[in-house]
Amino acid sequence: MARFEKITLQEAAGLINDGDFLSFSGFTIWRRPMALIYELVRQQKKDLHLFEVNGGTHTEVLAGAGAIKIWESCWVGHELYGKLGEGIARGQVEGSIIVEDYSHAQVVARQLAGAYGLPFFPTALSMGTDILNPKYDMLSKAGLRDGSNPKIPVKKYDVIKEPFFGNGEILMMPAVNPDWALIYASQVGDEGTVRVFSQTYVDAEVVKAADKVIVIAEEMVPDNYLRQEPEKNLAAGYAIDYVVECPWGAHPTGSQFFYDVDADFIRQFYQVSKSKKAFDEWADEWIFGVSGHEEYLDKLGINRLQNLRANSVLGYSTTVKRGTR
Amino acid sequence: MARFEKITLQEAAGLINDGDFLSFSGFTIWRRPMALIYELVRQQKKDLHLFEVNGGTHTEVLAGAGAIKIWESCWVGHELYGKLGEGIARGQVEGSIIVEDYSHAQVVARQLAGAYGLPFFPTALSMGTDILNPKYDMLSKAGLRDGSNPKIPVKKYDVIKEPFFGNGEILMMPAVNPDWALIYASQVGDEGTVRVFSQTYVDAEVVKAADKVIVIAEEMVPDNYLRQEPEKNLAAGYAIDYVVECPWGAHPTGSQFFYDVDADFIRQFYQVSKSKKAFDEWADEWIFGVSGHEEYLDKLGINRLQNLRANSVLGYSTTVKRGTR
Amino acid sequence: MTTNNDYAKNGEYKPIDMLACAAAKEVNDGDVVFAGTGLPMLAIALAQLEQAPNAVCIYEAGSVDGRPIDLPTSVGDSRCAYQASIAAGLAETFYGQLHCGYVDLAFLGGAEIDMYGNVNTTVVGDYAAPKKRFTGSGGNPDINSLAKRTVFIMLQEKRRFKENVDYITSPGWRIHRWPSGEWVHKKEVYGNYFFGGPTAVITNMAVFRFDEDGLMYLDSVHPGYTVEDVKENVGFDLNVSRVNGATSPPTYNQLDLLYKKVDPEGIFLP
Amino acid sequence: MTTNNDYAKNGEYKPIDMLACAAAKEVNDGDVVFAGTGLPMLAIALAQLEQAPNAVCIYEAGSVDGRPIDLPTSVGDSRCAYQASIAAGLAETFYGQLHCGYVDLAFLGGAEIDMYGNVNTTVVGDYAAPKKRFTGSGGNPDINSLAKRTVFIMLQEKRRFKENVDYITSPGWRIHRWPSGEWVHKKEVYGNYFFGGPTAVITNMAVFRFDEDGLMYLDSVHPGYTVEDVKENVGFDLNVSRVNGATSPPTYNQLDLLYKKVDPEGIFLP
Repeated sequence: MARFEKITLQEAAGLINDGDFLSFSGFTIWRRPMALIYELVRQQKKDLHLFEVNGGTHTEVLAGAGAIKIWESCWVGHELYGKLGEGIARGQVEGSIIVEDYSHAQVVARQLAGAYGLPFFPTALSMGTDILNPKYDMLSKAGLRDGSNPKIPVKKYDVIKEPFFGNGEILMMPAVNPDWALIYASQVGDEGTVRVFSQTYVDAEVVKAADKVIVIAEEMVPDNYLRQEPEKNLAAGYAIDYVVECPWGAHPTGSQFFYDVDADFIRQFYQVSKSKKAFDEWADEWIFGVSGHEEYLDKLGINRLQNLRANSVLGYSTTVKRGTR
Repeated sequence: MARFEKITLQEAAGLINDGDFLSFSGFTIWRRPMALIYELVRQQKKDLHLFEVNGGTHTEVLAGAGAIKIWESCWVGHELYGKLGEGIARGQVEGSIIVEDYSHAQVVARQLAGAYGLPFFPTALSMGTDILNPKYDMLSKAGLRDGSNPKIPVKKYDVIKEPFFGNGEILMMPAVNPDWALIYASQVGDEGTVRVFSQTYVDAEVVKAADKVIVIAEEMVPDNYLRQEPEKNLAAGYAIDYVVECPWGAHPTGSQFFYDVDADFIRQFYQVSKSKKAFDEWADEWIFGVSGHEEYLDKLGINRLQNLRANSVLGYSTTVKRGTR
Repeated sequence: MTTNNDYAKNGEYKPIDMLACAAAKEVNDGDVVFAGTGLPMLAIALAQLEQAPNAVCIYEAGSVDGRPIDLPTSVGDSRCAYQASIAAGLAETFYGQLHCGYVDLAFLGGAEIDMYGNVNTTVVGDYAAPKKRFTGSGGNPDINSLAKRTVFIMLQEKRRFKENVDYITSPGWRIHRWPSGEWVHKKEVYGNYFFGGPTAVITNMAVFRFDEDGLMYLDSVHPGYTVEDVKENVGFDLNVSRVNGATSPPTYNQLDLLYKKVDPEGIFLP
Repeated sequence: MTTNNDYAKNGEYKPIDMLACAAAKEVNDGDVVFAGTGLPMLAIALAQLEQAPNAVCIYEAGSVDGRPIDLPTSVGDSRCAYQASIAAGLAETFYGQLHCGYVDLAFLGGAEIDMYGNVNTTVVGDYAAPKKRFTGSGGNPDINSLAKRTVFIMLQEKRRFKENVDYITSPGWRIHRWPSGEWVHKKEVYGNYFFGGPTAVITNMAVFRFDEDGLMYLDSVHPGYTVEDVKENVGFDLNVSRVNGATSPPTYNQLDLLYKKVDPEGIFLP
């Protein structure tokens, strides 16, 4: 067990090479490592290979910046604040991004196998769908299932006859073990114990499945505190490699018990995500136009952020306007 | 979702038929549904088929009573308070109990598959051991792998060539789905939410894998209370079928944050478990000699039980004498 | 005298209200419901306030039987986990609950549907060179795979009710057995994992159900629409022989619940 | 002058103290250790107090990096979870930690061992008609399967160090490939899951290690015993060509820690 190294956002992004295989904490517009995503764009990373459950704003920031070469997932959008993943959609339609589709639970099957060190995970979920249509295996079409990349299985899936109960055929999904897990966590202890609040999504599996783990932490706290309720923790210190302390690091996505989703920000982003030109202008303002995370926060301003602050009992903002009434 | 039914220990045991396939909460000498086990013996159940992780005092009570026909597990003993599972050992040596051995993690693999509704679970753990020696497949030897019992897979295990990464062969363990899960839980809510304290063992998987679930609860509490920290709960109300409120229901095994293991009781039991005659005398006193759980507690007496009471901060007794000093 | 349980009249409710109320009726008391974001949330919340107080809702992001006091905007929202029985992650909801076999009813959406209940939420056109990309599957096909009953909530448009959907994202009653591609009944592919399939499609115009052969038929038409209106908005030859009259409109009580209790902030109800 | 780091003299310590201290030395600082009940607990606790303050201990019942302030009597004990980093269950420890590949060192016991490090904790005699039943495998073979290094702690008796163990519960360096039964190197069976294997056996008399071919050899003999003593208590032809002198006895400091800090209640140390 090497103790994690505390680094800066710039250093964290600097560890990622063009072409690296990334996975993320969170779900759609919740607990995404946004500050690190921005920094990856600032450092102009290219040809990234993404594997994730339901994607979200972070995916679209990378897509808009032209940083993605392969996207393996099942969904992308901004929930209520942006119906589609416009950048991924544009990439797929134009052919600049190789999109490999799964069902959500098939993504989870691959991550569970990766996390548990299993070569595959069986599932009956989403059999009979075009996800399994061999014509639509895009990594195979791109010649990437030739075994030369150990991170890409030679088959998208397999179907085997179950040998124990005469239950017929079942699907098997290969493990996924990305190079990096980029994690936003609610709390990290001084010895590296990781905790997230509310639903845990696949955060634990993403941590375990990756070769290396970078955590951006909303706050760092004494490990002793986290160890008083060890059943609430997600990962032990030896499972993580780098930590960046980064308050508001998930903005504009939400972080339960810290702040709510910045709906207006995402709505605006969704609009600009519809064209390369509009995205570039937006990025000039919000990514390249600020020197880093602190300037980004300054630009957002205290009143905007305060409005997103979670009510400490409920875990979400009770002041932010969400609907039309 | 049918809401659980609140019943008595006698009614709970009455639901179990001779020959039924049972599984249990807990681990060795911790959180075993002992009050229900005693009642099964009192009602003279026979030919039971057990599937469990590391067995313990409950296994040995059933073995001593001659209630077990098939024991599928990986370990039995009383930890520091009784080195061996004498009843199971005697049954195996005499041939009165069919013992099917696995490794601990293979048992867990079977339970995970059962809990997740998967037909099997892959594992690299304990390959190359005599557990997989076909000569030692005792259910097969007994002619029980002919497919006539849907709860017994036609093969003990399978080995397949992993099709995705050229990783060679891997073991696959069949799912297990017992008729019953007999669970001791720390707390059950009035709507059936289940919580256990400290390590969770395989309690969640045992609940999910079984067709029907009986929970004996140390205490019943408002569901609202348990729902304040939903990340600490083990099962939702719809997953359980019957509840018995039964304080001290795990004695002599321990229940973290309620009471410690009754080491003296188990040491004494271990001695009597070494012969059928001694066991019968012990059972006459402690099982048949009391009308039920309340009389059993009366017989133990308040001072003995108070000494086992867990310190509410530490979760275990700080007054019970554990060692030689 | 108008009581709360009287039906509202045409013009007193919006199409989305009708949709939510018709969908809510599909929930039986005690159902374990696995629902997606949006209208499904309104439907399950309304049902819990009316005929199904013991229905339980699972959201894929990790909450089981949550009791939001503020309507969630997504299944990942912490509002979903408020007073939940369990808050965990996707492994728990997809495998520990859904694959385990607990789920009675799925409440899902879709962009396109065919007469077998196959749903597309992925692309328009050939997948290998699509004209348009939607969000993708999300948990839709997973939840639909193993729920005993699935109710789809959709917009009624001809281009959405198609002879063949461009891509089968979510499995209906007739599907392909991959990798061979045979076109067979869902039962053939799922074997012992065949628990059921789509039982209803609810749109802004009508309620559709599926017959014994897994073919969609028109069950009831919402007030203000005719069978012909519906047929004109369906791209395949719709079986209208079993039409069962008009769908009951929302009651005043339901509208009250929807606007005052379920979605007072106007998140999904404008 | 006697300092705390001086070695205790023969007679000033018990065989079990020697065992615990010799075992503790196997822990490197920062190791992720997966340990069983009993002596392994003493060894890891002692190591953490001495050369390996950053070693982390996993117990199979569900605790990761616990910091017991009272010695646990079993891995299921709530004492294991005190100030743990994670308290969960067996799925987490066996699959989320061990199978995931995090474990550096396994600390295990055994009833019988052969020259390849195969260990029996299951039966005496033919398994199908055994003379005696032990407890069974527990997590021993699992932990041993994927730990990078395994240290076995055992009693030195001729009947325990056998040419062939009656039943291979826990896999050494040469094992059978089942179901065919071929006798091969562990590497052949485990493939990409081959991370290592038994590296030491520590008894009340000596320390044994394994050579490049996975064969056990005598490494050091505890004070008070000779190579001959050891050979007489081993049932196979033991390689003594690499003996490396005497095992260092416990230091006064170690004895102090063992009796005053690690096991003051006398749970494992009489």
